[in-house]
Amino acid sequence: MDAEWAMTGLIMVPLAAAIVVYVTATRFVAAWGVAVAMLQTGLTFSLTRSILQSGPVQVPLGGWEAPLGIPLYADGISALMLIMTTLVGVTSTCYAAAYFSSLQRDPRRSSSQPSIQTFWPLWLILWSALNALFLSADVFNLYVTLELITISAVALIGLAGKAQALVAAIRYLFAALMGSLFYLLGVALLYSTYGTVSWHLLAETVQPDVLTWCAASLMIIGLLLKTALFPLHFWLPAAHANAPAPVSGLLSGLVLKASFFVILRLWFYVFHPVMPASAGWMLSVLGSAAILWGSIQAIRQQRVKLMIAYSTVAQVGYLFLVFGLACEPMGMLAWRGAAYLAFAHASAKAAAFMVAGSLMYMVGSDHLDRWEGIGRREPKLIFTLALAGVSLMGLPPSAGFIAKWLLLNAAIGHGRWEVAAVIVLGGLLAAVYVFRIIGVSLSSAVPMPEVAPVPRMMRWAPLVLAMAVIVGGIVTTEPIRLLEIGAPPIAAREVAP
Amino acid sequence: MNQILLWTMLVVPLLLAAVVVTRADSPILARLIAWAAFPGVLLALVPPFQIEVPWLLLDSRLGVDAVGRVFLGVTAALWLAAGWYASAYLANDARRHVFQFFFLLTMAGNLGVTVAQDGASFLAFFTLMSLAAYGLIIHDHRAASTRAGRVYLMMTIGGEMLLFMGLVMAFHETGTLVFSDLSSKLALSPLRDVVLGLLLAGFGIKLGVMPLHGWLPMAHPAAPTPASAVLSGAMIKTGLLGCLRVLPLGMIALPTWSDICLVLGLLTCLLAALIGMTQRNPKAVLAYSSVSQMGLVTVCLGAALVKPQAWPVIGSALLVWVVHHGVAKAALFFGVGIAGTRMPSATARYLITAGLVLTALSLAGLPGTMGFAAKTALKYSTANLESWNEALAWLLPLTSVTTTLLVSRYLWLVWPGRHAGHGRLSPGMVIPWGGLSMTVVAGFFVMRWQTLVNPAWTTLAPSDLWIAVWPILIAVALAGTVILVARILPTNVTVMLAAFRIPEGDLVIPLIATIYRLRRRRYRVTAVQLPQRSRRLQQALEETVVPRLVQWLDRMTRSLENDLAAGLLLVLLAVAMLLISMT
Amino acid sequence: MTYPTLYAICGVVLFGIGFYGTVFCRHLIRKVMAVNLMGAGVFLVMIALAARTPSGAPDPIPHAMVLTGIVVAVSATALMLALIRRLHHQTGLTELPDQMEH
Amino acid sequence: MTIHQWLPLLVIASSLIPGSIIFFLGEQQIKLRTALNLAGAVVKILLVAFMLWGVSINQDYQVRYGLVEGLDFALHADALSLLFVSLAAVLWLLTTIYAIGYLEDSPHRRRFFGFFSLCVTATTGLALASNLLTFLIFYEMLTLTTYPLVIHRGTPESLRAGRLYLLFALTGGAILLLAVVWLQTLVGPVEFSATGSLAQTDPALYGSLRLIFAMLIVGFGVKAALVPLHVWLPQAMVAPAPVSALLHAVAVVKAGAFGIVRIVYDVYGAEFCRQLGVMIPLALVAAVTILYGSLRAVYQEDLKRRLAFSTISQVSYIVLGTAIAGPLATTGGIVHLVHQGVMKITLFFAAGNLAETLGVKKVDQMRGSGRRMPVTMAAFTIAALGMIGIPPTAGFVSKWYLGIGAAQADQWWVIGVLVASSVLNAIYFLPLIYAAWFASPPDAWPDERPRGWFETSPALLFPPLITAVLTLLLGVLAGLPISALDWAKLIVLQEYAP
Amino acid sequence: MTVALWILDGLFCGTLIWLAIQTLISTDLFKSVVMFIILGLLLALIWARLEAPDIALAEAAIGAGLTGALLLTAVAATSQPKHSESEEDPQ
Repeated sequence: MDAEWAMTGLIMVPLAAAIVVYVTATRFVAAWGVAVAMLQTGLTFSLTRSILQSGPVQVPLGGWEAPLGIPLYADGISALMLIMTTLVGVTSTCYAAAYFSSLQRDPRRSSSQPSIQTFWPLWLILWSALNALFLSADVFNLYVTLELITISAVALIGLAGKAQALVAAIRYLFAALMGSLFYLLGVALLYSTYGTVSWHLLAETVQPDVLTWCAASLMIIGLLLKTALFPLHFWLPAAHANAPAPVSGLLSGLVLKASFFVILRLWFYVFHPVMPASAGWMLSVLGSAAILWGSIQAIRQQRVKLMIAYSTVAQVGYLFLVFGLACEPMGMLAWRGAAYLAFAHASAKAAAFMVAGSLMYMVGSDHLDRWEGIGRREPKLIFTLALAGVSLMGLPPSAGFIAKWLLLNAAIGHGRWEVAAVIVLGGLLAAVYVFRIIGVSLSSAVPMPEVAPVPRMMRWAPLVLAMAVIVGGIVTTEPIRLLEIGAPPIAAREVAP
Repeated sequence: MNQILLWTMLVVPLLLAAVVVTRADSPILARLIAWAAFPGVLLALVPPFQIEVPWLLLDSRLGVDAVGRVFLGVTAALWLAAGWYASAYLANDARRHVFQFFFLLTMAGNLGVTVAQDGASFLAFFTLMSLAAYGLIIHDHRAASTRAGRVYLMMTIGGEMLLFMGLVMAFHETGTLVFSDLSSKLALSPLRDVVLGLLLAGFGIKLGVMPLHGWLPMAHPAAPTPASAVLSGAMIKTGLLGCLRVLPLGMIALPTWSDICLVLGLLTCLLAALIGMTQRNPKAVLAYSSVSQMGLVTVCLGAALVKPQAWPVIGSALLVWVVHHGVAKAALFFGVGIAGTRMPSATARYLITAGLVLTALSLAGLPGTMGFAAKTALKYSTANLESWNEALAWLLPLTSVTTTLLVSRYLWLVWPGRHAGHGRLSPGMVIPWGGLSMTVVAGFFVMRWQTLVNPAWTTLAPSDLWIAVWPILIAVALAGTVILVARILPTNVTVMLAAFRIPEGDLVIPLIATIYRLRRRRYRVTAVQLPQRSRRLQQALEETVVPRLVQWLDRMTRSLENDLAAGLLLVLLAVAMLLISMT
Repeated sequence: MTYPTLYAICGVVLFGIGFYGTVFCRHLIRKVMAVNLMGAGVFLVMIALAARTPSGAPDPIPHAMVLTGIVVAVSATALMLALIRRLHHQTGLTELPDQMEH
Repeated sequence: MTIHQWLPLLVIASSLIPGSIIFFLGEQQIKLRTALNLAGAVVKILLVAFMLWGVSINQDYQVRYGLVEGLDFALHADALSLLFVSLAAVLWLLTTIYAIGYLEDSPHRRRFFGFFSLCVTATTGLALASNLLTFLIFYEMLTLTTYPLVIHRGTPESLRAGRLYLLFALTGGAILLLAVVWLQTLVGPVEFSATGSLAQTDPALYGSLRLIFAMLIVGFGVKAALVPLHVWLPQAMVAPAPVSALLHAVAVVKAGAFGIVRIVYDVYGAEFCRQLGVMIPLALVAAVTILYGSLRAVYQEDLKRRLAFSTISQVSYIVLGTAIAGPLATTGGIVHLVHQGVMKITLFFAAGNLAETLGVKKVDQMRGSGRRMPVTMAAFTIAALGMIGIPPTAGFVSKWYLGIGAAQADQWWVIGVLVASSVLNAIYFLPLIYAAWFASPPDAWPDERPRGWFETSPALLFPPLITAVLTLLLGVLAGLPISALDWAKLIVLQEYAP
Repeated sequence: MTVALWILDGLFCGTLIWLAIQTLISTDLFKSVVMFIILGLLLALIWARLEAPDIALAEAAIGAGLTGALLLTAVAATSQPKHSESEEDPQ
């Protein structure tokens, strides 16, 4: 199949399905979702193969070239992000299908729970928008897709319908919109200066002047807000923790990665030559703070989903370390590490949220003390959580380990001991909260808890995802080679002060 | 053939021990156990040989050499006798198999020691013997036995460690563990004195040389009689064998070591005899006698160390000592058991009394017994030790006096018929005892045909006779005086005197008490206070540090994670980023 | 200075006011309006800068972008208001609770 | 890939696959699970035996797989790894049999045996690792797979112990990770080579290398329970006996000790270590650990705690042997790797038997246990004597080589340490032996269970018996060409080859 | 001409900002919404002034019209107190 078809398909298939599902209000809505998932898998596979074979692909959508048309562009990192989206998306789809059908069958629950009819279109739109974002070749398209993602994500949180979820969703929406508008203001400034929104063209012409710096600052800060980098993470824990079971994983795994991906694109492909290393360093410092703050808060939580959500705050911090480390001679390591960590975190975190969702479904709460001894009843789920935890802690063999190894290698290679220490410390703190859950769940101090039955798919989907994380720590050559394709030029410059 | 005999000797007791564990109780087994040491006797008769056993331990050498042969012969014979004796002595003991188990293990170790030709296997057999003997010592589980066992174990382990250190260093210095090379190379090594110090101390514990003798007077009385016999007769000799194996005897003079040996030897001999005389348990008396006799052996060693050229003479003198003391002491211990039984007839009593007196006096050097040969050999060995001549001239006869007094004390305590006996006198006990008692005399005459033994020692020249006899006479006179005086003195004085007793194990007793007190104290410190301290730390953490931290985090969370703060931070960050970019 | 620049500056000021409102207003509907003000500010900047071309004819691309932007803004506003109404329906709240309720 | 490349993987897979399958079996499929477990263990032993034979005829078994550039997953069977693998394989089989008996009718056996197999997998991988990275991977895997075993009972105290274990192990792992990465940035990927690979380093880096060495030692020292990183070990005693047995004898502590051996000999190289001056401090730490562990053991009332402190002390023998350097001491250290394993596992088996059959957990409850359980206590006695270093047990051989090694290196004080430790060992083991055999038994045992024909169930009885016999044989037959000692000498020969 | 246009531009800008501020600080929520709608209409004028008539149309229809309608209904919906404590006034 052609790469162009694959790219178009990745965006259009879920979109079309969303429309069909919404309009026809079919009863077999889950089947549509699964069908889309299968198609997406094939498309992603084909696109990845094509990129591996023949390098980055650029396609003008609808035949118009930039600046008028909407060009699509796929290189190694977009392919990796697409793989990530597909992996998490497919498993989430299966999980959601089981979750909602089980809800429908259970009369006690269906009244208070979100309707299946709204979930599917929203999720398919989100999926489409994510794919579109990863394939975007201009900064305005990035804005539009970001907004689409935000709106569908917020709507998905709102599905939960409880007051807590609504408050979280509203807060998230305000934050996200504010971030988008900051970004858009930056886009406006950039366009007025350089007359283009294609980031390829911008990369060629960008100059170090005040307006560019203003634009860069506005865009990046806006995106930081959407990515929930400390200290702008205030909206995240509640939003992710209160979302319905299949949604939390998507939010933490994919939605955050979207805005992070935009930052990566802008920073390394556009602003890298004009931004001083110290600006990148500032982001790294914030990242380090995020790691510590998020981990500590995660440890302090009493609700498992909140714990996992705060863990996301910490993991996002890891992603931002790359900006301070991406300079010669170790820059490539850091870049690969961050990209791979995005992938690893998406899978691991989605798996963790799915497990939390399943157990919450069974027990009726995600309060840790209600989970006492649950691991004796549901060993597979806790095992899955542990596997995901392995990656979050950065322990081998897992994708998280490979990523953290690369980051650590870069940090030490630059003599950045404080960063290295934070990376390691973050892993340890992660161990504290992961094992806090596992420890409680394996406790035999209480009689074995009685739980509601849960569909088999809600056990298997997270396990598959968690296994993927482990496999990602073993089969690494291909993904890392993928990241070489269209990798940004990491300029040779000195390490920040 | 010799090899087969050697392996039979080593393995048979171990196999039997393994069978005994299952509590099999058959007459055949009992017979076998009694005969278990027999291959050892046979092996002592074969010509010297040596085999290499590379797979055993650290490249072992086993074999019989001229010196080892004598040790082996005595040891095997004593174990054989003890085996017979034990089968009768313990016939009615319900925990017979326990005794037999340890008996066999100890035997295997003891026989093994005599054929071990390298340090590692020597140490292995030595340890097997020492540890298994613990089971013999505490066999009857009386409080005294248990305490004796504990002291014995402590000192054994201590000795073990000294030997370990010594051998490690010896190996480092010489590069070999084979005794024949080791001793000659050790003579030339710079660390010789340290190594010898460690090894001699280690062997000295087994040998019971003062001040390392503490365990001996406690353990020997505690063990059942057949065990005491081999403990005293055979096992403590392994200490001597060890010394012979490692000391560069006949090669160089080591005057310092010689002085140490002589002083300690003489001290041991005299003091042990004096302390022994205060004992009331005949076995304790015998134990002190052993200590005392080993003092004389040490004197011989000291002589050999100062006069290497005289080593052939001294060496054979030592062997004579080994044979003599082994046989006589075992016989005396057996005698304790026999004298305590109900005598079937007056004839039997007279015969037994005669046997006891004869053996006892042999120890004192009565002419016509092996003791005489030993005494004479000692005199020959210590002749012409320049600086020591004068001292030895009156000290050695003095030791004869004390020895005689000591055996008199023994005879006094066991004199058949003085106490109402209990238990039947069984032939199983009498025959080994009688055999050994007769050997005391017969051995003397056998020695005359032995090329090993200097003919001068076994000639009964009148001058020698006199020299041998007068100390005995003096001692007998003294003993008589003491008895008379005791009769004359008012009763309350006798009682007072009798109350004066040195406990078995003399010096060791206060030492052990101190150790225990210290340990109990230390236990209180570590076991009780440490947890308390850590609990206090934990409490401090939980009650102040953690809550404060949590409070601070709560405050931080409140002030950071809200809409307003986020909005302000957003602006702040944007401005910061811009400023950073522009600088 | 040309007049589009004036409008551009005005747009930035509007953005700032909107930002202020988004952060400091308590009532959710007012917050919604504030966000829209921010958006309006951005659009103003875009259009103003598009009008600043040397040829005189305005650049069409920002117009397209702003059109898209307005559509996006309206859908976002609709979603916001829907959520707010639902929140009010459930709890009677019209403001976000101060304390983070996880 | 040829069979020579497959073999190391197969050795690992022989426990990984049964372990993984067990998770998916039902809790009640006992027969199938047992069969799988035993089959895996037997296959592993066979494979290891085959590999031993291969290595002895100079066959090279290695496999390499690139993860990221400069990050290779590599396995290689050299003499040292085979020594450890053989130990792990043999003891795994015995422990599995023991565990089957021990955990009869207890809940969550599926989880237990699954993680048990994974734990052995990690140990095997660790042994076969041919570079630091691979080692690290299995080291962390070991931490993770032992955690469920430590908290197996799920009681509050076992959870606490698990937390402590993790705290130490993961922190150690983190420091290790830092050190490994740092080392890699300085000198490139670190492969284990027979005589160390850092000797050619630029002298300007010596300071960093020293620091890295210290970090590596801390990282491994946590598992090897070097003082003051030992705190977790006595707490981990709450785990079931087979776990303690495996933890103390093969898996966890040994992994740490093995790591230190690898670092000193195969990464830095003994000669280079001496040049850096890091050996003496290491030896001092080991010596302190030996004495401290023994001292604390004396005061423990709980049998398993006493054994735990004994482990702390004994494992440092290995470290000490490593740190003294010199062929003889190294031999002693390496051979103790095996000997301590065999002896300690015997002790834990025996302690487990006491607890399981008689309910005896405290030292003072052991009175007369020898009469009730003679075989168990005989095994215990032999192993305890071995710990003291009484000839002709295995312990003596190790101690002997450590001693003469110390003499060879002119580190005379080490002999003092060895002797002191032996004395302390005697002080805390001999009273137990005495109580077991010579003291009279109580009227009723705390929690006695009828066990039929044998003194306890055969699955509990034979493993300690076998290891006790091994303890003796390893000592008595130390000179035999297939003994652990001989193998250790071979390793050392390669190490110190010109 | 230029001056008049400048005055007009100034007036537009001033009014815009005044309306924006009024929208946010007005005590009455309903009044705020009205101000916001007026602001939308003014923006439409400004779009026209900036030679963007397409945007002007869109703004008038969507920005001011649709948004205004949505806001008004939302205000109406949320001003009915559900619980006793839910008092409407932000001040």
